Amino acid sequence: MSGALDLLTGLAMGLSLVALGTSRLPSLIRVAALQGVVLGTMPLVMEHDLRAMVVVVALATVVMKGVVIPVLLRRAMRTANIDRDMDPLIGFLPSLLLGAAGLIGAVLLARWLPLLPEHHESLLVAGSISTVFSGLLLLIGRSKAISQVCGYLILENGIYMFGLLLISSTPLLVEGGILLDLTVAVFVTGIIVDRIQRAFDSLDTRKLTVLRE
Amino acid sequence: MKESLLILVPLVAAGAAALWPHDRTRPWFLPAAGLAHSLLALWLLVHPPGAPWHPWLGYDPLTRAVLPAVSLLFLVCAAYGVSYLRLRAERPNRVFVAAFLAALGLMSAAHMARHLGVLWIATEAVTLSSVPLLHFNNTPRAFEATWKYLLVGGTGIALSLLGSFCLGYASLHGGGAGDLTFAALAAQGAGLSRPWVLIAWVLLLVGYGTKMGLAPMHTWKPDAYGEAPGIVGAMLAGGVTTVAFTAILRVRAVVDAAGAGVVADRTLLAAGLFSMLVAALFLLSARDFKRMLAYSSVEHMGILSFGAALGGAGLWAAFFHVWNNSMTKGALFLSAGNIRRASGGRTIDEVGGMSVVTPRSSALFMTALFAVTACPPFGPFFSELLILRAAFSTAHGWSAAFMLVCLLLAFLGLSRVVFAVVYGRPPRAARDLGRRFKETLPVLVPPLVLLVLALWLGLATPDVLREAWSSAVGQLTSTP
Amino acid sequence: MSMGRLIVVAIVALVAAAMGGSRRPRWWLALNWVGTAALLGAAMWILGGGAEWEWRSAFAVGGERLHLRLDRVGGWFLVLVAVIGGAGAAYARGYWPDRERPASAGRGRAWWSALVLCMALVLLCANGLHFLMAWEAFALSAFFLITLERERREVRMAGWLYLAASHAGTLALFAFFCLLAARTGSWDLGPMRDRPGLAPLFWVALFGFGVKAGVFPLHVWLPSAHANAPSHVSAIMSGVAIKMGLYGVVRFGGWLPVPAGAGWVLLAAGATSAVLGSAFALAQNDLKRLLAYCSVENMGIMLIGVGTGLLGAGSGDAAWGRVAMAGALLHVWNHGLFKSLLFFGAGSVAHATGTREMSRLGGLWRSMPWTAGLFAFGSMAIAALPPLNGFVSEWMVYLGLLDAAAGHARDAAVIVPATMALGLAGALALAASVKASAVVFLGAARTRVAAGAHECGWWMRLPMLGLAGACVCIALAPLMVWPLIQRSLGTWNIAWRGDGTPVPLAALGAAQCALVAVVAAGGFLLWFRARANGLRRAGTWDCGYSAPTARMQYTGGSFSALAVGWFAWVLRPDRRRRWPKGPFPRHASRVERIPEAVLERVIGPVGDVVMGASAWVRRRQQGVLPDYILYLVLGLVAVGLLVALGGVA
Amino acid sequence: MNPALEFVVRLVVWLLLAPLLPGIINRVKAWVAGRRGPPVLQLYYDLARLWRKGVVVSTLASPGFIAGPAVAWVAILGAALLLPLGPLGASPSFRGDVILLVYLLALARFCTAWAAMETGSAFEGMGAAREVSYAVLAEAAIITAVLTLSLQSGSVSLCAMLAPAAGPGAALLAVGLFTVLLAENCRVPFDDPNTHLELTMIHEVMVLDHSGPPLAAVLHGAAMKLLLFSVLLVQAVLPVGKLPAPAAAGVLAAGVLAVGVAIGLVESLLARYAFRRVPLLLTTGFLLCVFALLISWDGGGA
Repeated sequence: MSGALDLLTGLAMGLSLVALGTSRLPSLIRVAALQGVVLGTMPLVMEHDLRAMVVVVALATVVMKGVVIPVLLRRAMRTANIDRDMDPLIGFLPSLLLGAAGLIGAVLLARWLPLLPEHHESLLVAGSISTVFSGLLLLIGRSKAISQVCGYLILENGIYMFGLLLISSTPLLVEGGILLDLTVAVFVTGIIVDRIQRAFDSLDTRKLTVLRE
Repeated sequence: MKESLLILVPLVAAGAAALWPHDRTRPWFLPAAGLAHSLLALWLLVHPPGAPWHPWLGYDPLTRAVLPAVSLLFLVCAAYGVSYLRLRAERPNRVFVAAFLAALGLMSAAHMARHLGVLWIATEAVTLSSVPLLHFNNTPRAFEATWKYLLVGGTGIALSLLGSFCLGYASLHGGGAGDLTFAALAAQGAGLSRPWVLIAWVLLLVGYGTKMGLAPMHTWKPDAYGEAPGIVGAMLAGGVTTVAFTAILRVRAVVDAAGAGVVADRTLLAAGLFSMLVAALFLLSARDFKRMLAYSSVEHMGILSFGAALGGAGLWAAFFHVWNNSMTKGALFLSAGNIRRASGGRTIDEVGGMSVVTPRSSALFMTALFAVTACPPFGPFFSELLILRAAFSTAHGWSAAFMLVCLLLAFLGLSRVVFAVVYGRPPRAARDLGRRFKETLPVLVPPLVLLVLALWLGLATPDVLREAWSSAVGQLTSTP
Repeated sequence: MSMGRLIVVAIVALVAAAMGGSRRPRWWLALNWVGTAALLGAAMWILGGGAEWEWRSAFAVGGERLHLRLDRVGGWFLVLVAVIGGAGAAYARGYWPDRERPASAGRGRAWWSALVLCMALVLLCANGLHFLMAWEAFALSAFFLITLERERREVRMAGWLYLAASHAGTLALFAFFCLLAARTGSWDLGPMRDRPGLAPLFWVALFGFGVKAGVFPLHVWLPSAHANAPSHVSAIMSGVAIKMGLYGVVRFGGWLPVPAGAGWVLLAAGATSAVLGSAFALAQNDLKRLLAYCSVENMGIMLIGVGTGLLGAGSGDAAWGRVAMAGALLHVWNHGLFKSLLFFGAGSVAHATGTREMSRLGGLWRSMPWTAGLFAFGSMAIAALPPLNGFVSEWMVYLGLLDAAAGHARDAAVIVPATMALGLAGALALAASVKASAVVFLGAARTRVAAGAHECGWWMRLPMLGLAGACVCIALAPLMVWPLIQRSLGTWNIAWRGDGTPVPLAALGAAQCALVAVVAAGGFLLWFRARANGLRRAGTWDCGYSAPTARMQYTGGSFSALAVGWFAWVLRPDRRRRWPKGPFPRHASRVERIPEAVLERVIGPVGDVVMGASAWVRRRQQGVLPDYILYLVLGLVAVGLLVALGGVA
Repeated sequence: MNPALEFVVRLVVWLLLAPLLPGIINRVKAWVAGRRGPPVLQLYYDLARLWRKGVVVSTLASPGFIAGPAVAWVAILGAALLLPLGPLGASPSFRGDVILLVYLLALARFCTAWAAMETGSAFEGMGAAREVSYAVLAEAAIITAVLTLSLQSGSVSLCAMLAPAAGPGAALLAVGLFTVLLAENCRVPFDDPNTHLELTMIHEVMVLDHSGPPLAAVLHGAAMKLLLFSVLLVQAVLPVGKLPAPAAAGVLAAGVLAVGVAIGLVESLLARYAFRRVPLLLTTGFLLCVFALLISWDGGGA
């Protein structure tokens, strides 16, 4: 039970590292999608009594994060005719190393943080922290809009993982609302990316600096 | 039950507007819903409901202390919006009107939220509903602004979600049920796990602080305010920031109940002072008169957090300042919008001498400048003075002195830009454009109304408001 | 008519004048006069021994009940507000009429009444909140008056500088009143000498009021604002508005306990203002700028008097303090009268010639005899020459200082240097006033504009005559105003209540009258003798040079070059010379500019540093989104550290 | 004595005796130079002649050109009357009269400079500029001297200030005041009363355009001013006021004579200073007064 959850968490952490290391946008999108799917399955593994609502939420997560958003992003990428984040603000190797360091730090931090007894053994907190960190790193370090959206996705995934700690206590209505909001946010972002691509003919955020001081 | 209408009326109106077939008449949904909302909000201000309507949502004293300000601002902006949208007939307004109304409903919901999760959902929804408002102009600049608004704001709000979870975990760890209603959290009080409470506070402050526009998380503000239409800027500066501010206040009350109020106040104070400083520095060399307003907003958010950090009288004055900020910012944005359209320029290199081209809007802009820089007899003068007094009487003298220096720098920057815009010799292009722009009553009365409101708030603050602010202060500080 | 009614009449009339004055000049003048007359009546009633007036409203304004109070300290200043407010209104009718200034004349009338009203309210308000409101409204109306001619760039710059400085002062007053309210628990103002904890607040007030008063080095706004404003505005700014700053110092120096060093600091500031103000005045070549710096000098004299008064009050209510303080108070009136007169005169010159540049004027006495005579009168008064009124007040300040020195007072170590500074300033002021009046009005016209000047109309002349008349009254019958000063002083410091006249004003008045009589007799004697002997006109003796031109006269710059050289360490004149070269030189020139020392050498560099910081933060925000996220994360880290540090403790 | 009568006598004495002093100085200078020199009463003759002569006025000048000398003359006379004469005291004496005296001299200066500026002549403008500029330093010295006297006498009216015996700083004060006297009365080394066209001049150049009765007023006023300073100097250092009347009169006369001789000797033995060194000399005089002030402060007791 807990073993399966840890396995999935470990997988998600590994995927964030992969995301940090990859330069190709399609694979970045794929990694983010895969991570979304992994997370979507987590509640199914965790919950002892599978309520219908949990299943619905999990399925919705998998569909949105695993299918809809990647498709949207890939479309934008194709029209922009790019598939590589050529010159990131933080290089791939340094970001990979930073990500690894973040991972170690996350594990240490999770040890240090006061946790409930049932979470002491779980990787969930460490995974959440390291994923959030990776997401922020992508947001800070990459220059293509699509990479940043992926970073945002991964950041959200990390937060979602932390939310799983509370899944038993949070009303599902709230949970569902949060999920809906996040999804719509990513969706809207995807639309804006699409519009930007049309308006600027580029998804390089370094060109998106008309508005400046 | 009535309070639920505050959310439902705008949302229903939004739906109706989305379905309404005629672009020409659709904008009238705005003032209609705004009027209903304002009347309701004011009625509830005078006759506060007894018990909260729902454990998650309710018109509690804190809502009562600030929501009517947002509602009034919306009403005025909506009235302005009718004539604005008529001028912008070339743009389809279906999405705009619907989103604007939805934003009002969601802002009401966020104000009324008594549950951390609901609060987050409503705030995020406000953010999302304002996206179509931001890129209404459909220019590349507008998309860029929207993009930054989404990503910076999104990251911030994601952090506040993490913070919300942490607060929930603090409850769990402290032996609670993980109930995220503020009442339950505050009731748990010292039973909350202190490290988690502190972590939650950091994340929530930064998260909602991003939404509020505290430095250094303010970076999206000038872009968004600079590119959005005037009414949207006014609503963002006077409404959405208020949502984030009340969110921080609610969280602070929980943190206070958990026994970490001193730490929270210290961070709030530091964030406030830092925001004032950063805003003042930006204002000093501002050239774009709409982006300038964003920095002025950052400055006032700093003042709000400073006031809130002082507690008691300072918090009371901060509520006062919320109202004043809404009114004066609204007046600034609307009059700046007139000038922007009449001049066709953004910066003081392109715009000048508008007192010749648009004398009335320029006078309003100038008056709003004096109002927003705390010149008597406008409201901000009184609220800032009360904040200063509170600071001096709670041994925060040096912070108050720092605030005064920032106020001076901000005044220098603001007045320099406004004088450059209003006085001097208008460029030829502006004169031609200006001749086409008519200063009709519908574009002049709304900012004037806001200024009169700011004046009235200052000179004769209604007792019901005073009482509302006092009870809000009581709600936030009386937790055991 | 009761006091309250007078004040209501004044307020109503001035409000009506401000609201409706822009359209109807005649009604405005009448209303303005009704208002100022009512104010004058109220002030004179109270100075004449009437009971002090106090009124609290039943309604609240800004959360506080109105608390108006007219005592004899406020009344003293109110007289000046009323007199100059009335005289300037008449002057404006001739100087800034609708037909010449269609764009701004109406605005100017409205703001004029607003300014007078707000200054009166500053003097009346006895509640910190309302005091601040009146104060800021007063500052703003002055700003709008200064920028009446806002299509000119230098006017806008001057207006902005004024507003910026004024705002800095106002913010200091925010701090002052908030501190006061925080420590006393109420916004109410009144005597609170028995609370020694309030003493340090004096420094904050001194800064705030000092900016308005134009005390060196806080005077940075003053020269350009006074020079670029319309002259009737310069007159009320220089004659009355800066006195409001002094009022603040006097008022709160009387109501609050003062810290130990207050008298010393005031004396030092006063001496600095007096000496450097007059040095700067002497160095100016712009007539109105010269007058503006003279205001700095005179403010210094008043501060010396007030500082001595504070010292006297602090050393057992010594009589010398009383004398010096009385001199300072009288100088408030005197300076208000003759400085307004001088600015009116300068306005007539500017109106007639279109320039304030002294090196372009000259010989104006022929075309403008009234203005020339009145200006000369004002110059002599401002140089504190007997038998005019400036001397009476300055003499009283001297008397207080000398008394203190002769009595070996405890604070003699500061009083003696201040006396020397006063003497130095007096001599410099004399040089400056000779320069102002002589270069402009005497000799030959240097340019065509000066030659084509015309005398001002009666609307401008009568106010000047009235002010000169008031000066003469005070000069020849100083004993007449003495009881009024006594009452004012008695209110300021209860220990000085009563009629003791330690000042031989009767003798001085008699001496002044005798001097006038003898001067008149001597003048006529000489005149008749010269006429009897035969009076012949001929060209000025040219020392053998046969073709002198008007350009060869001694200019203002050369007149002051010697003394400016001695003060070069602070004046730092910026001289650009082009020497004549070759056997047939084409060009040679010499341009001298006296920089605004404090503005350019102190505030400028500080401003550069702040603007550097501003540029730095702006460079951090160049539209790069990843940077923005980084700032967010940095904010997170900073707040986290703050909490971590505070949370552990 | 009847005060009115006394006043008249005093007036007559000042008016009549003033022109004598320049004559004495000229005699001394002639004696040192081994010349015969002009008669002692030369100035009286000059004045009488000028009083009868016609007046030439510059075409540029206003009525102030005539009024200037008149006011200046009256001001100096008024200042002279304020000065006590030994035990006789002053006829109008009141506290603070010393300041009136100083400012009456300033009034005279204003009027002289004003009248000089009337003509529009560059030379006279230069003279006026120098006059008012040097007066700045001289005035500082005079005020310091006044402070010294009032510190050491504990009084602020001339009669009481000049009456007591000189304090410990008397010598310094005397030299300082003597310097001021030379500067204020345009004597060598500040100025040369014998020339009229030298560019370095201060006072004399200002009166170039005056003629007839106004010039007489100027000359008589200058003589009175010289006498005034001499009397002031003598009384400041010698306790004339404490002596019985006849002795006081003698001491005063002797003192004034001595001052006159000293001026004559200085004029004979010193050359006029280079223009640039004038401020230095005046500052020295000022500093001497300051030292005198410090000494009397220390010795005066609280």
